[in-house]
Amino acid sequence: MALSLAIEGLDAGYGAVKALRGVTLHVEAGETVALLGTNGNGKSTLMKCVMGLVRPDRGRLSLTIDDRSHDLTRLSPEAIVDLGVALVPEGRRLFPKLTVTENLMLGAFRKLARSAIQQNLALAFETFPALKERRNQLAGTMSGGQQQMLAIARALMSSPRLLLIDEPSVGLSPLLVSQTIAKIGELKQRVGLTVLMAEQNFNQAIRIADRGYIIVHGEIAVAAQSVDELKANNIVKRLYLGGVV
Amino acid sequence: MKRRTFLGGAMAVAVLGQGSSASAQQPPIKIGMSMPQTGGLAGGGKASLLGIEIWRDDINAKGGLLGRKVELVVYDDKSSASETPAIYAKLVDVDKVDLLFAPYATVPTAPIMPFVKQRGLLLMGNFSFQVNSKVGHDMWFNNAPWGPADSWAASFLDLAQKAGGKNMALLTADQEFAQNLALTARDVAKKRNLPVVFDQVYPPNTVEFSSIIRALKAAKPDIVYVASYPPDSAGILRAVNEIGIGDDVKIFGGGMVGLQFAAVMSNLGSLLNGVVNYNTWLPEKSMYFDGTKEFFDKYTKRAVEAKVDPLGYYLAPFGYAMGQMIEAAVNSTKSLDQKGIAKYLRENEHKTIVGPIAFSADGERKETATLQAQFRGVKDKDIEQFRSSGKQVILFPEKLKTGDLISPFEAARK
Amino acid sequence: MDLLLGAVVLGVLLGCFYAAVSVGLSVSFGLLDVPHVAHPAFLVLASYGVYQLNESYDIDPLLAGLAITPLFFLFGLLAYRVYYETFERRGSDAAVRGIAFFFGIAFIIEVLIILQFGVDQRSVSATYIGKSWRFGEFRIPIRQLVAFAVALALTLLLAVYLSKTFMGRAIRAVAQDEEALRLMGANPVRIKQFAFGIATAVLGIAGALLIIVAPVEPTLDRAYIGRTFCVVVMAGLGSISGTLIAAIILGVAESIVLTLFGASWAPAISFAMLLGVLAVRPQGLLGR
Amino acid sequence: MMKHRNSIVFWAGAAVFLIAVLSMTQIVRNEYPFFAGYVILQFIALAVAWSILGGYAGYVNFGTNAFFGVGVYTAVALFKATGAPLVVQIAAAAVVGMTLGFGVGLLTLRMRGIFFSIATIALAIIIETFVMNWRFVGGAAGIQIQRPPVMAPFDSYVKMLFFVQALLVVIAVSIARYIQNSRIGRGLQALRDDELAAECTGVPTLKLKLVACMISGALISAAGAPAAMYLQYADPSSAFNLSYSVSALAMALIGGTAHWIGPVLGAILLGSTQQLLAVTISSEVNVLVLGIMLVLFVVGAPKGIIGLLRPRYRLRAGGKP
Amino acid sequence: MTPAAAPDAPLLQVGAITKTFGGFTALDNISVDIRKGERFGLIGPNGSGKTTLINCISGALRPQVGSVVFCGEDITQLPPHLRARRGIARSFQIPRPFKSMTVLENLMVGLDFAKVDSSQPEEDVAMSILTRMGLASKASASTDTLSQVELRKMELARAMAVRPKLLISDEAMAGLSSSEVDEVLDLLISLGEEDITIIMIEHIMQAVMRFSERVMCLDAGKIIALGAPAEVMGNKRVQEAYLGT
Repeated sequence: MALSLAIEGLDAGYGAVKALRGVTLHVEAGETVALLGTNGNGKSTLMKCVMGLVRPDRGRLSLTIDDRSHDLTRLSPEAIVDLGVALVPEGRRLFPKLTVTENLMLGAFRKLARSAIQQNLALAFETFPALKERRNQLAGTMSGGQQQMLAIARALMSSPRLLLIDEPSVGLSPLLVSQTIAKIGELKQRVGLTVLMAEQNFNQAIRIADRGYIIVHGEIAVAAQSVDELKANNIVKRLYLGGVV
Repeated sequence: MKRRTFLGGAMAVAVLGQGSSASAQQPPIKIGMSMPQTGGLAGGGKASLLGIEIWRDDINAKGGLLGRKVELVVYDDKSSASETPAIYAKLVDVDKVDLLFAPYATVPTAPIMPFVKQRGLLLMGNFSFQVNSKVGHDMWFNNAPWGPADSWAASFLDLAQKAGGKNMALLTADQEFAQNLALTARDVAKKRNLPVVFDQVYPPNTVEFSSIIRALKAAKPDIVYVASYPPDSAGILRAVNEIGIGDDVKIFGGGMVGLQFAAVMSNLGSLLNGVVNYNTWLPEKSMYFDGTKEFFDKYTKRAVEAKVDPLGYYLAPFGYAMGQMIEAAVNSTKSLDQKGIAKYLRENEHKTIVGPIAFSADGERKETATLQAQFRGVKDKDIEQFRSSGKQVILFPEKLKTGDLISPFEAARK
Repeated sequence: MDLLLGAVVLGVLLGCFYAAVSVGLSVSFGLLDVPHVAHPAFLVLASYGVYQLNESYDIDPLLAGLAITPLFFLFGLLAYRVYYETFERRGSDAAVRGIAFFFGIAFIIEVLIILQFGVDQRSVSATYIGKSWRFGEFRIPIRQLVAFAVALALTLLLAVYLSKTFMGRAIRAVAQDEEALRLMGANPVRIKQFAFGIATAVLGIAGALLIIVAPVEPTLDRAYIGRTFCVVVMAGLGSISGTLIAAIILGVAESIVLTLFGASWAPAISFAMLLGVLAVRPQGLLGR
Repeated sequence: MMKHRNSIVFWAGAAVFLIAVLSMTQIVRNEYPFFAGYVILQFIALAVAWSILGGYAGYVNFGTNAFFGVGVYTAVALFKATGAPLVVQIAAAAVVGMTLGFGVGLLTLRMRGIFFSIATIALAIIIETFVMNWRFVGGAAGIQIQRPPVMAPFDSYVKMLFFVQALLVVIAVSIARYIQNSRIGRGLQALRDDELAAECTGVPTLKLKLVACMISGALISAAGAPAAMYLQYADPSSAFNLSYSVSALAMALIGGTAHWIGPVLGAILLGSTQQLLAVTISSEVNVLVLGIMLVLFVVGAPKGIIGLLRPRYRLRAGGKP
Repeated sequence: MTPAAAPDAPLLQVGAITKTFGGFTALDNISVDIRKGERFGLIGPNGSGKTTLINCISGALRPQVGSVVFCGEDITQLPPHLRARRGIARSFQIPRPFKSMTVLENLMVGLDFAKVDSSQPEEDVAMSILTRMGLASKASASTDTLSQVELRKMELARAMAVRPKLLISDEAMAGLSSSEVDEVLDLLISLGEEDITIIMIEHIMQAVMRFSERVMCLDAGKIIALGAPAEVMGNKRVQEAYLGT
């Protein structure tokens, strides 16, 4: 099954704020692509553009599935979810007063997703056993790591083929960050997902990424073809650590 | 939308009447009033107004007053005291009406009493209660049959004591009229050494009376005097029926507003049986006077169209009577001089469709003609049954009496 | 003691009835943040609808209530759409102007009722109205038992709906995080519109209970603005179980004060309770 | 300079208005305009007073009827107990209203948005219940009041009340205008826009809200006080009528709340429409008109009449352009 | 009692602050002294507690444990406006202008309430601040017509209107282009030269490096490094926090 995401010359923002300037980027089927950069550089906006939550001012955003191309700039988020795209948002955005199970069930809100609900639930609980133990707990009362697991599991409930993950490491301890990233890698192998992951944690992200982009001030500063190329690039350190080291 | 055409129609009739009249050169005699047409008092206000309008049409058919057509100028006071001062100022100073009628009920009337007194204007009262007691206006005449302030409670307690009542429970609404009744009831009870074993005031908008009735029942009274407003009257009777009131109770009722209105009566149906309550007019033999039957023939026809109370016993004939008294006074004094009219009204007894009316110095009836009647043999869901006699047997006053009290209350309910 | 027990029992019955008339508001105001001061006006309108069906076709009031729910559902969809397009979407001041808007709607409904039905109070007839159940000396009105049972069923049904169905969960979720819900492929506006429809549809039954418990008149809604908002706020916004608990507390408190201390203080007591809750625990008893 | 000139224009206008009102009471013999005018002036005072808290600070007070009723009953109680003259009644009502505003503010101003509104509804009902149970002022049965003789230069009490209410309007408007042009107004506007940002910019938000609540309450109670003498009758359900709350809110919103002239225009428009309807259509359509006007204005003119007149009305009329 | 006027006493002393939300510890025993006139950089990954810390300093939040001492006075229990009057001003991560006012009026709020005695008319003072900030031409513009960078500057200008001793800038450069970042940075540096102490929260490391005399790095509510910029950036734990392990 061929699926690819192509973004070309994307400009987007909120009113007076320009968050993305001429972003060009592509993700091929089965790849894990990292979108690197510190906070406030436009990573989240790009994710929201793909989901249809933010309408770009200019540029192309197309998803090709089995040779059929879909112009995402014209589709509603509902339709985009139906195409098999899911986003794990920054800050997890769980429904804190709903239980774990209820959060998961909401992940399968679309009619198309409901048929596979039992399988997906089983998959989620198998991948994240902690969630199964806590299935009747309110999401808001869980620890950060568990919440991040739940956010990923919830996104899986819609049977996505392209999974967008926005900053999975936020607010987690290094150990948990490492575990979360590993889980994403594991899932990808297991379900055959295509993954676009925005992350500021460089070293963790490149553990599972095939290749990556670095975004600075809303522009793609580096488009690296491999992880090694990323590691070698000086801009990373300049960007992250202000040029020291 | 019907309602609007009715009101528009009422004004149009007034204008047309003027134009087609033979005495077109003579300006009409204008009678001004406010009437509650929205808000809590609107039901009564509309029925009362229809009675007055029937009188207007009758008098105009007879050629008017002093050869001039009669025209009504009516404004809506929204059942509120704060609206009437401006309305009556407009009626007097702008519309230059010749005569004033008061709006239905006490609250909208109270604020205009000082105004008419100060201006020296005649005001025909319309079912308000003791509004003149503090003002002392000598050109005020209330059409209601209340009579002296304490006669109301006195007549009920007379009946109760005759039936063997030894102590009293009072249940009253926290609103102006009911509180005035409660006040006199407490006084009368004190004078007669009747202990008051239960005395509760409930707030407007009380939804559920079961709790209150349970508490009342627990006090084991044998006279239950209730002064309530329409929405509550129904609630109280329902609760009494459901919770029960105990076999001790000799007599129940007295001052329940609402049990005079067709909608409430037909809805409560058999729940009404046994209740002794005040009333003003009833289709009993003793209540028919000259013109009474003709009035109700006309009223019944027009009430449907006007969406007002289909029976109209409570207020409408007194609205008509108010007109009749004015008619008599103007025709005898041959003028619109208000002092003259007032003098005539004070000094004479007036024949009306609700019987002879004579006033005492305070402008209230010399003698009370407030009926105390007991509901008997009422069936459910039937408005028409109330048109026949015997459903509400008049126990008081003596002159109009058509039967005797059945006591105790539980026995009368069967 | 007997008297107190009776007051508590009747208070619980009354409380469940309060829950039924408030539970729709608990969704529309509690979950959706719509300052729906016209809620009681819709309630009274429903009562008149029930009255009309009962009067003309002799349909049982509860069935009549059920019969008008689809109509009220559509009515709710429409009302929310108008509110959304004119206020929520434009953002600023939505709450203040929304209140004024709904007051306007309430007045319009009042007048339409007066034009159609007149100002007299109306009530319905049914076999269970006017009878009572006896336990020795103790008697409970059957209409109250009916209202109690239906109110309880209605509230529980709504609670189950909100926790066990896709739509219900989405309705609770939309109150917590609209954008996250979009990510699930749900359109929050449509969810909210649907929820408002449900909240209004529930009024069909609640309106039937209102007119079963006591007669209605066109301006009765004003008496219920305070009561319903009191229950919903005390409950904690949007909590259905909280609504039931708060309504029962209100009912019992009113009933006890009515029985033991004198009725004229009852309204002050219930609103003092509301103020107390607002001052001490602004998020209500259970909170969303 | 601008500010200074504006002030001169304003005070000149106020003086002309009061002189016009006074000469009207001396010249016009027909009393009706004074009755109707009194009611309209009362609504102007209420709407302006309401908007000090509801408009400038954005805290929607539903308890206008509570403050109004408290004004009425302060006057009634004082008059019954001591026969105090009108001026004393009004001053006392203002003091009681201010005290109530302080209490209400302390209790409720920490609540946000609609919770504040609901709390004020609750307070109104509680206070009304107290008055209903207060036998000294007649309780639920209401009380009739005998006016004292009228004072020169007036020949009728209603004319005097009309002038007094006009004076109250001038006082309310000048206070509203002063607040609007002072740093208090700027602070209120800032906290309406963003309470935290205002706090961090040095605005003592709670104190300002309290001040606004007290001034608003004092003015509403003062505007209500003469109603006792106007009606010569008081009963709780009329004095605490919810329609005062709805009208004050509706008039302010219809006029626009960004500038003191808004509530004035709204009250004149709605108040005179109501007076006109009361003596023309005179039926339930009356209520319908209020409903429809409310709906039309909040939907069609979000910034009220002044928003229609000047698309971007600025609060600081005196500020540099 | 420490004399407030001691010349080398720190301007701000944060003493062992702990702030928790529910079960989540946002700040864990944070202590730091900031010298008068210092340019202080505050960094850390997303969710590390930076904004919570400055909320505790500016008064928007109160810590459960610990104290905040400003100019020798314990201000831990003071509401924000009293802290503003004592000379603590801030900007917000997401700009919070007073929307119904013009730019000039926004500044007047600060001037009105900050209790600074000045012989000059307020409007002139406000205009001079705007001129400094390069916003003079926008004085009578409504805030919703401002561009992102103008909004950021307006927030700083409004903070300046309080005549602060301590200015806290919360990500004033997020979402700006490179040239705009430089513009704002120059502004902040020039303000620092006027004896105003500045705490700057920033993700853009070059900016932090250029600006700061000292840098503090937070991670998961704890201080992981504090010192000269180069030193902090070279710290292994900081690098791990940013780049991952």
